[in-house]
Amino acid sequence: MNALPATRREPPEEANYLSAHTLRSWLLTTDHKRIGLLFLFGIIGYFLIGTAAAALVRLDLVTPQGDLLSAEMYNRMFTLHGVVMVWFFLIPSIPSVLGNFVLPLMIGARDVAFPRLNLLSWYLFMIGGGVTLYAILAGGVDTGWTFYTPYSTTYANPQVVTMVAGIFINGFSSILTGLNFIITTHKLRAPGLTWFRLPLFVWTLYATALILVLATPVLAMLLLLVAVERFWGIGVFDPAQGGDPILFQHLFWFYSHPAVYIMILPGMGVVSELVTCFARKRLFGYPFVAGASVAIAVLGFLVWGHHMFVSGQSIYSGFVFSLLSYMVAIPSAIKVFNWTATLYKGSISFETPMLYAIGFIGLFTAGGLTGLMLAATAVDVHVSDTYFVVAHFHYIMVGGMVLAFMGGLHYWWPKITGRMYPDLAGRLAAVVTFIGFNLTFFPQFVMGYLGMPRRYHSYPEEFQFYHILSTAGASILGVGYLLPVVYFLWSLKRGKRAPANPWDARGLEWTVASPPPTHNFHDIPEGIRPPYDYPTPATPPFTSPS
Amino acid sequence: MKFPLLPDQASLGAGEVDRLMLLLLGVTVFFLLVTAGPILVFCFRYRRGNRVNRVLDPRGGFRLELTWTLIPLTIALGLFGASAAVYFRQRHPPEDAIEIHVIGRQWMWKVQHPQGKREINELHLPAGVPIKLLMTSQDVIHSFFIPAFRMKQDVLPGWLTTQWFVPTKTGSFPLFCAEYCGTDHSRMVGHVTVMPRPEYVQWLTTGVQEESPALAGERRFRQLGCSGCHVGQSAVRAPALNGVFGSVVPLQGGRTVIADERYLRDSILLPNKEIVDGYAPMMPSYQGQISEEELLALVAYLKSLGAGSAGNAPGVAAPVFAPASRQEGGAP
Amino acid sequence: MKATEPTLRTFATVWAALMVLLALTVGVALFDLGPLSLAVALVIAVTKAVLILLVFMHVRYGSREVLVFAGAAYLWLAILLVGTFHDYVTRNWLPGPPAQRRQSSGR
Amino acid sequence: MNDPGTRSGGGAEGMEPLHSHFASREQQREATTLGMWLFLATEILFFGALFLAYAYVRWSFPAVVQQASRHLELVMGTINTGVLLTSSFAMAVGVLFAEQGRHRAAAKALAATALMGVAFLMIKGSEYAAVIHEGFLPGFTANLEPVSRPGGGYAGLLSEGGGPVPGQEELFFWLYFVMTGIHAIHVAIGVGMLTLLAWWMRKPHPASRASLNTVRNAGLYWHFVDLVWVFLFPLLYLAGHRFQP
Repeated sequence: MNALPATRREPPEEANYLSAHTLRSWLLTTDHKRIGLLFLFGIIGYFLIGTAAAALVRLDLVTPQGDLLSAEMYNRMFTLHGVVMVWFFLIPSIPSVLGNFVLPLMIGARDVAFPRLNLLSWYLFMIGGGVTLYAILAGGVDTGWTFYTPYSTTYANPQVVTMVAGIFINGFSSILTGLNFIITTHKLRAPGLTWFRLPLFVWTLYATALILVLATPVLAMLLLLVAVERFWGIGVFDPAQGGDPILFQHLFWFYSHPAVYIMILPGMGVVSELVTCFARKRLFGYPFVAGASVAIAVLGFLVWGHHMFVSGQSIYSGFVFSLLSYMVAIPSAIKVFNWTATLYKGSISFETPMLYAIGFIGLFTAGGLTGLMLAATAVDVHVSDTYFVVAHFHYIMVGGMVLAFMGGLHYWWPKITGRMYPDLAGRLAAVVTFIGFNLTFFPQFVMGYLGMPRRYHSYPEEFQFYHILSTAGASILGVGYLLPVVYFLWSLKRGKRAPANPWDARGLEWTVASPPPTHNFHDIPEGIRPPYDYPTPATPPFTSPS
Repeated sequence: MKFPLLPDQASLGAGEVDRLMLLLLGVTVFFLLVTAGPILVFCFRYRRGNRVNRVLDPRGGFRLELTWTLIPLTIALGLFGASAAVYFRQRHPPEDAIEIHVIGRQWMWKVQHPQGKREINELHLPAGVPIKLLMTSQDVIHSFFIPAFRMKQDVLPGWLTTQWFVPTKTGSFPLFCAEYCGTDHSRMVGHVTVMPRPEYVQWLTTGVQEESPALAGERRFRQLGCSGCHVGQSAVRAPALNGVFGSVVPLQGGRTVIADERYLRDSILLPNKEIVDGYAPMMPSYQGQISEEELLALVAYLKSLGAGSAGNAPGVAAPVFAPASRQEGGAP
Repeated sequence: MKATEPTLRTFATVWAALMVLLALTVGVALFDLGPLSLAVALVIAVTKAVLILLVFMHVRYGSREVLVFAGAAYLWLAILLVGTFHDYVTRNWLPGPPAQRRQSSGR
Repeated sequence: MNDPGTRSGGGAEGMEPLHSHFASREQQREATTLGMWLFLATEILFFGALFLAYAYVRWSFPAVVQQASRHLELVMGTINTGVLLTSSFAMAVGVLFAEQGRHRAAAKALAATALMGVAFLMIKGSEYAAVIHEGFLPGFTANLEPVSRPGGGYAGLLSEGGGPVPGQEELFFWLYFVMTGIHAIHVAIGVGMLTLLAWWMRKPHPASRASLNTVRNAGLYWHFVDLVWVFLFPLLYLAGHRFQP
């Protein structure tokens, strides 16, 4: 994404944030839009590494005895897939790429509250990624992305400390992004832009930032304790000393369950934007959807024990966590119902972002409901640590988060690059991704309930049929991911030049040119309209309780 | 290539879990219909350019929100109640269950029956009799998982976990390790063979005769010198162990704990973790001197000491615990 | 919220109070109060912390948002501690059948 | 800090250059203070995980924690707490002077705070030496040779007096070294920051690099470090009663 040569027949662009092309203007930028792009390059790279590891795992699982990889290499691959996807793609992607780019524009600010910390966040992300890559190249880690002790502290190979250091550094990148978003949303809103006139994407980014700031430090300390225990040989997780491996799991899941809400909440925000724009209609029940976002962030901190029903945790804690896990499902249900109601009596068009949004709603609902099955302690005893769980969280992560990220990327692509992508190719990619995804992960539900355990390099023959289906689906899904890369790159050179508001959407980010000028707004916008006030026949003006 | 949808229901609990799963599946299908259905209809009916009445009545928003909050809430509470009941039964082993010792170590399962017979990666069970597994690990966390019984429980190093089931269907069912435990995690598998009861009794007598864990435990009890303090009128004041299993033990600092297998095991390895009220913490730790098998054998021996029987085993002092006045109700 | 800005004198009095509390907590800890000793030590520590938070860290003179942010952090710490400890406290409430939980004959 | 985008005015205001993307100094001050408080929230949870580990050890081995806590240097610990509380007082005074525009006095107060921080670290160092000398460093004997631990049992501590046998005390001393170690690192960072600020503030020209917000944030950070010690001290040093009647 370097130079943007003005082709002969198009008029020369007036100066925008992409005009300066020196290396220094990219590596020392404090412009939130450029930092968003820098993050985009980063996560695309890590996404490719993670997908490559997934492809190797899926290919290896085609045969029951697992001929492609040795057991040791297989373990390293699924650990690599887990670590890279969770910390270097799912958590940073929507907040750091789309959020960094769009949040200041949406609230009428010139930049985030602490631009230099924003750049530091990118550097920490890249350094953390570099250290993790070094750990992978220097032999890799075979503990799984969960690093359960005492395996990770006493039995795993020596690279664990390097990878733990990489994730530790990357954690601070998340904290800085979260801190930046909270202060920006609190302090830099344009005058007249009250909380209940903010677009939904800002609400979900705010809720995500709350989790980023409040959960990541516990992970940082946990990883520090793992490293200390590996060096010192003594630690509070070592059962021989009277330590407790379940204490590790408590601290780990205290971070990791809110982390899955870090991954899904921004996706919900993007879908709220897409559904309202392409149905040309106000969001149904705006205060409830906004409240549900924050409710998910807060309740998300109370439910981590449902990962530990069979881990030796007390039965009575199991009841408490199971009940709270059912409670956290309610706000998600409210959101899905409100999206459905938004579509009622709208005038719906099916550009690419809308296809991704509808795909998201369907798959996220399915993923969320299988979550209800896992929250039921009795069923979880049978399906915990099987492919049922793998299918559940991939439905949420890939079916939910990745589709929403793709939808958001297509929706704001004209604003980011000033170029339109070919919509027909986009729709094809969306449909291919949807089909590939379902073929990959639905058989895993069935296989999981049959008892196929997770992280198995070789498995009994009766599961082979489902594994072959899943690998076939994975190849289609791979095609579905490659298509956008092709036409996005194509659009940079020969895409139609994008107008300021290609989708005729409401929102402050569409009032500036695309690509936007370096300082976003010539003068801070006044007279803020209520969010999503699309003109629909005979609709009285929406009076939001501001 | 047969492709079953449900694993065999080979234990009493399996049917219950499957019924609960079908209930949850029903709820999932219901909610999918209630959301995906209207979405597809709206997308078709209200597609752009389709001339249809789009005048919107903005009233009724709050009532609608309330309905689709309360209905999922009640369904969720119902589901929680249903699964909690089944889970409570899943984790309540009956007292008369046959206790089989299971030890997980990196990449194999070692099983020992109460009569002493040992097995590796194999588990032979009588049909129709409640079985309770007493499990611990020698190195990392494993998980003893039998899909046909719908039962799984992590096996922790330094901790004793239990799971129980009543095998009903005879035959051979796969056994897996479900918690990632290293390179050959996927080779830590085996088979559970359920046999009619007489066949099981006959099977127990075949093969090499091993000493039963309780007897081995008693031998080890004397070898390690435990009897020096805990038996008879010895100079050192230590709680007598007759009938200790299952009783409520008052600890220093006012807490009480039920003397279950875990408490007995912890008292041997980590004696100063739960010190009995009124006794000095002077018991040496046997960490590193006792293997997991011997530990389970000692626990079995201690449980055989007058557990439930009123009389004292010859030569074992009367149970000596804190004054009866410190009575608390039985644990909830 | 005391509106007036803190003066040197306020800081000095708070400092003196902290010193007294320090002496108090060390003094109390010399004697064996059983489970009470932990409670007393924590109460004194919390009072010292609140003093530092309100006066030295200007929470009392700053905007309400600062109070919300600081409070949220401690609330989340409480969630972590309580959420983990209801596992440890109830882990030994064994589900054994009633017969198994009979009382052993006392001395 | 002054980067190209700042518009710095004269006088006390000079101490607070306004960055371009903020509408007013008031907005900038609130934003930086809130930002610092959020950072302190992450620190609270960062130490919080350690306090959870402490709570686990104390819940599981109450007798051991009481026994082992008596082997910590109570006198040094008390002095250290006094030093840190006084440094917190000096820090608050420093921020007060900075807000009143009295640069020289503020620089002296900050320097005093940094000095007390150094004193705290030195006392802490000698305390570590004393504890290690008595052989309580987990995994090592008195003269620092590593001990091969079959399962955490090393001769060292307490077994001669018939007290609880080693194994779990290592956990308490492990916690002691990890908690106070991480706290000491935070104190060291604070001392470094404060000496830098004191150096920058001693000459009161408008474009001085130490803006008022930085001094305020340094104050918040230092008070937080003191806050952590306020909880560490009783939990570690005063766990076991010392006075044998």
